[in-house]
Amino acid sequence: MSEMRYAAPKTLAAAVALLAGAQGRARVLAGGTDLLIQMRTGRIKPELLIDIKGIPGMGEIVAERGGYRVGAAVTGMQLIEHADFAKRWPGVVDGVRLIGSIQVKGRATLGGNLCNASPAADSVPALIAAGAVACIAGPDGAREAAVETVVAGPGKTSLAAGEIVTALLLPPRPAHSGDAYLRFTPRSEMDIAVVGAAVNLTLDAQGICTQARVALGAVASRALLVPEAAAALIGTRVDAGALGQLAAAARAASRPIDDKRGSREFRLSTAGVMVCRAAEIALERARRNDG
Amino acid sequence: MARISLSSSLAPFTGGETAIELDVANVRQLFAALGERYPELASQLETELAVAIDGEIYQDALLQAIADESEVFVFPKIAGG
Amino acid sequence: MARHHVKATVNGDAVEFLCETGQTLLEALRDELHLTGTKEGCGTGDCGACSVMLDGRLVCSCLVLGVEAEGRSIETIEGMAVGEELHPLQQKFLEHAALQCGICTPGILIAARALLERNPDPTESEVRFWLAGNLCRCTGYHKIVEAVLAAAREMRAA
Amino acid sequence: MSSTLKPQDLKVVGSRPLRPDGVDKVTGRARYGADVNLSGQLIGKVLRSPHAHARILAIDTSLAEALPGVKAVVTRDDFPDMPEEYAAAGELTINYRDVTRNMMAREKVLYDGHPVAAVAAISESIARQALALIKVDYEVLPHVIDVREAMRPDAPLLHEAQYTEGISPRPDRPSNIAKRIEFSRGDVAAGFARAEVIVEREFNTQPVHQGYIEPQACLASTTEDGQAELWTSTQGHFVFRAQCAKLLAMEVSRIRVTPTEIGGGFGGKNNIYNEPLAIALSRKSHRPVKMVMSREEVFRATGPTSGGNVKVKLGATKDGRITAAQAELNFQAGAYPGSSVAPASMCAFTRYDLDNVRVIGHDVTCNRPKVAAYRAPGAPIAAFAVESVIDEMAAKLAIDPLEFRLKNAAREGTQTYYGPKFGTIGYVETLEAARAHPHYRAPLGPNQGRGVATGFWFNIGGETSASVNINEDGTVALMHGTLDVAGGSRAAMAMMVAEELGIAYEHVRPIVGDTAALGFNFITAGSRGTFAGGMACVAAARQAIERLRHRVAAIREVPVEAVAWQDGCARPAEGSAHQFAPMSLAEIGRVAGRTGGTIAGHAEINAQGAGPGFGTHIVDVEVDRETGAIRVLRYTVVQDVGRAIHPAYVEGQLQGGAVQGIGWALNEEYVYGADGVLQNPGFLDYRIPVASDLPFIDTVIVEVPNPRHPYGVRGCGEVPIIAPLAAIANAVAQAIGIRFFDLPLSPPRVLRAIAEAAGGPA
Repeated sequence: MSEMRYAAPKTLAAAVALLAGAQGRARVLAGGTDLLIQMRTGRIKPELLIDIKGIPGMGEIVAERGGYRVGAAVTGMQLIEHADFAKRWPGVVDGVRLIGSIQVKGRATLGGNLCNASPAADSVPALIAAGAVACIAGPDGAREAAVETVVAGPGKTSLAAGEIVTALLLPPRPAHSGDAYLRFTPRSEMDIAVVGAAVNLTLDAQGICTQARVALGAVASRALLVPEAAAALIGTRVDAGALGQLAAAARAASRPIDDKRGSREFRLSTAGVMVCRAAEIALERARRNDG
Repeated sequence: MARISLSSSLAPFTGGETAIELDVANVRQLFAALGERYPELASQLETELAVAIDGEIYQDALLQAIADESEVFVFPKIAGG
Repeated sequence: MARHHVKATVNGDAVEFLCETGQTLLEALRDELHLTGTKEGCGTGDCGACSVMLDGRLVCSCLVLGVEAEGRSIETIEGMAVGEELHPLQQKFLEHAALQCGICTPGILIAARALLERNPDPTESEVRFWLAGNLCRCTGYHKIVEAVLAAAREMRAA
Repeated sequence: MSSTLKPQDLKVVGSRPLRPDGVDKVTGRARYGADVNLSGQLIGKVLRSPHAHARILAIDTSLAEALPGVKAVVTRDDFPDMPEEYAAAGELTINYRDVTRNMMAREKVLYDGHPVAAVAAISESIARQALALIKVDYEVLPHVIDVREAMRPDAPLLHEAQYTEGISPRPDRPSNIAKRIEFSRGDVAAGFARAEVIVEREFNTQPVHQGYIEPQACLASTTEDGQAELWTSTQGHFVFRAQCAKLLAMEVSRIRVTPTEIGGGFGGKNNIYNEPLAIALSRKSHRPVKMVMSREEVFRATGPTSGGNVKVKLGATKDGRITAAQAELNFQAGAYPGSSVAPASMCAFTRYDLDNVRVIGHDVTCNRPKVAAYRAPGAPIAAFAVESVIDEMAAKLAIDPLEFRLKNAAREGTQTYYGPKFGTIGYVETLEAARAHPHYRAPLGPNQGRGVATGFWFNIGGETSASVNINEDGTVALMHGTLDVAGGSRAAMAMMVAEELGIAYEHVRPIVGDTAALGFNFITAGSRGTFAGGMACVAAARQAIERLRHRVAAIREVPVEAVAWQDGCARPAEGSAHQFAPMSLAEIGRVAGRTGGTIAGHAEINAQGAGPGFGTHIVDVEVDRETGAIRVLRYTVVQDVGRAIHPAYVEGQLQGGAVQGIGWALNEEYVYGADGVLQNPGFLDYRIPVASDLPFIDTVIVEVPNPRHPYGVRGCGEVPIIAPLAAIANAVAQAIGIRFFDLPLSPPRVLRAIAEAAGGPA
């Protein structure tokens, strides 16, 4: 068994070069809250850990293009404590708040929560609903990709060999917009989402929903963007009728499995409940948010 | 003679007998007498059984005196977590 | 195995230790630096017994690599009392019978101190949610929550 | 010893001083199992079965032994086989034939996680590599996990030579049913014939783990002349010494066990696991060997409590008198016989005064870890079933559930169906205190419900030793051998000794002695710690007082009858003709050495006269009808503890026990795959309650003193875990009108039931 090496490159280029050079036997280390557990249980045996936290910008939250650039190594607690970000994207912060304990959020990063590619990752549905874009650097240069396209399946991303997610871009926010993320877990804290639902919507002056994005977690092999669910809200006052359509669309889009955390039928019915409750919170936030 | 009642859980080892009178002066003599009378019970006596003498429970108390006319109940020993 | 030479600050003291890449900060603290006050309950970040402060952040030391501690500042339970003086949380935990077996106590004290540093006047619910990452099997949390609230009151008065 | 003192006479007992182990625990100084280290120590690790049931064809350790840094490897071949031999060791009687096989598999592995080999190496990573190099050839066999399936005649057999005990004539086919026990009283058939209302239900509970936060950890060091020292986290260091000596064929005197601070046990640290392996590895390597379990190992290989299948039938008259009660309890024992079905059967209905009772229990082996004790072993499972049926019966009869229990409550003189008549007990007092509590009348909102349930546990005494040494400055060194498993019994014992000697609590320093320092002590279990430990400490203190009186009589040249002991001083006895200057403990201590030697008192007893404990719980819950989530809104524990030596620590026992019961009721369960492999061996998916799941847990301490204890102690650690399962199920039934018969009450189960009740699929 060859021993595991550790590298903490100071530049993105160096990190990409190390990753590309390792032919899949390296892992990117950000917060490590998933990686260390997978190494401990022997599920993965990397030969090289590439710690990206020392790369300039990776740990920063900056206003950009009217929205935000959140470095891939920004921790959950950093984001939660960023008052203005929390004001703009309360739903994304809802998701981040639910990532493990305070201790775990002190380490866990947004990039890590995305690239670990768990179908139940709490920040991912909220980022998808927010329309966030992942900035990706690789041997062939930089590119951007919608967050919903980054995760391919359980533990699998669409990243090419040597590619690293460097940041997440949150778009500008129109007035009267609000987002929310809710999940169901058996305990009040410390569990993996059995179902997660994120709703991001914008109202016009009359309180009619003009734009909406809805995403679901833990009901398929990866977090889903559900346009049919969004369509149920657009053009409505997000009233009881619309919520009924929303729940139905969410259930129709869900393809859950039976596992130790919940049955298929339970996930189907709870998906509809959570998405409606999230929509009601998002609606309330949109009404209060005058840009 | 002490009046001895055996827990119904011991009936399979005593041919169903659960109430007898014995002339015994302490728990050790009681167990000896029971062991002779019910060979199938012998292996359990000292390690698995407790006795209540006139309402007081005794476990691992072989020398505990049993008075004449005492009411004695023999039943499984108790422990806990 | 080649081991990393790590320099860090623990409870204000400059320390050095050697560790393999796969070794956690928890193992480094306990096995290399012999600071056994920080406990391992699960090794997967689910119980909080290994809670420490890393550059002012509350973390599970079982989810940090020893090599990541290079140049960082770490605070453990061993640094909580100042000389003769127990931290008000430590004192209230004693007075309120907030510990039984005590294996979770160091982690809970570190976590509770981190809470009170950012929120000197937490509600019962805020205390319960902040401490949700610290499992205790003995107390049912009742006296722990009482002790944290009592310590907060005393620290505000001081 | 009998209870003579009244509360008003007491100066120390009943107060709330700080625990002697407290400062060490809040500063990180306290040394637990994994905190003990010796120079030159090796790290020991265990190779465990990946199969639920398999025959071991061959074990090849040669590659592991050849790995640089590996100093010793042990397998079944390093331990003598053991014949059938029963001994009392902790919760239940154990059979050394099984104990040695559970420690290290011999012919077969019987559960996922069963040890098959162990290595000692110079580092943890080398030890792990060594495990990967051990080759084990298995013949995988069909397995059985569920207790009902295991009882079927066609179920896979764990033990080919196991014939059901307790059936005469002896059965002619082997079975997974290791034992059948039956308790009966009166005529059940006649009782049911007289019944006007009958309720009959079947219940199932899942195995749950004790969930102590400190994984098992030990350190062994042996010498070339055959001595062994062992440091371990245990509930009974003397019992561990006895078992190690047996399994390793060593003389007891050659093993010295020093108990470390214990990071929780709850019954799960009554049994040896790695200890004999560590000693064997140390003997082979001539180095100290430290073995610390991972959390995954704790879940896969250490004792949960049984899962149970319980059938209950209850008959009553319309005016609320129970005429007959019948139950069948089928308990998982895990890989080897010896579940808690016997005590569970004995306390299933024991809270009630019944003429006609029949309880049948089955002890069933299946391919899970051998069960261990867990706080009132078995009683919560039986009480979940019985107290649910009691509640349903009360509802059918339109009688208040506490009133119904009061109508049928066991009282002093009640003849139990398992054994003795009850002496002084406080069940009725707890029911009345619960009925009078404001919680019982507080208003409830929509989807909210209130449930009550009650619990009984026997409590025990057992072998206990203590020494009280009067120091030269008059302070006291108290050494006892019944471990403080964290409930605070060190404080309680020091308080009782201070009370006896008439000195301040702070002047008594209690420590737990190792196995070389005191006579034998039974494990701390059965709520015996403060009861039996206290009896020994009080007896030792009283012996010291006698010796103090004789010494003062000699010093003051008066007859011993002239010397009385009062408020920490030897004084002239009331009305005595012999007057003399009183001597304080400090003065006596100062001259003791020069007047015949230091003064001490000792007691080595087998404590008898344990007092049964009863509790009544009230809980309010709210059910989310859309998700099936249950929230505990309010909880009150009422319990008769005899007397609370240290009320704050008693409250801690009541609160902690109740919350363990809440976890059992709501979320805790083992999830096995079709392959018989445990799928949730960690705190992420084995969900014990977290702080944000719970409200404050109110406690009401009822004190009906145990006349057989000098301070009236009954013991209190186990009763509080018994009632919560049924109390919560009863509260849910009131909230949504649906009764649950299976635990845990996890959201998917609750939501499905709500949907079915509404006549549709979830």
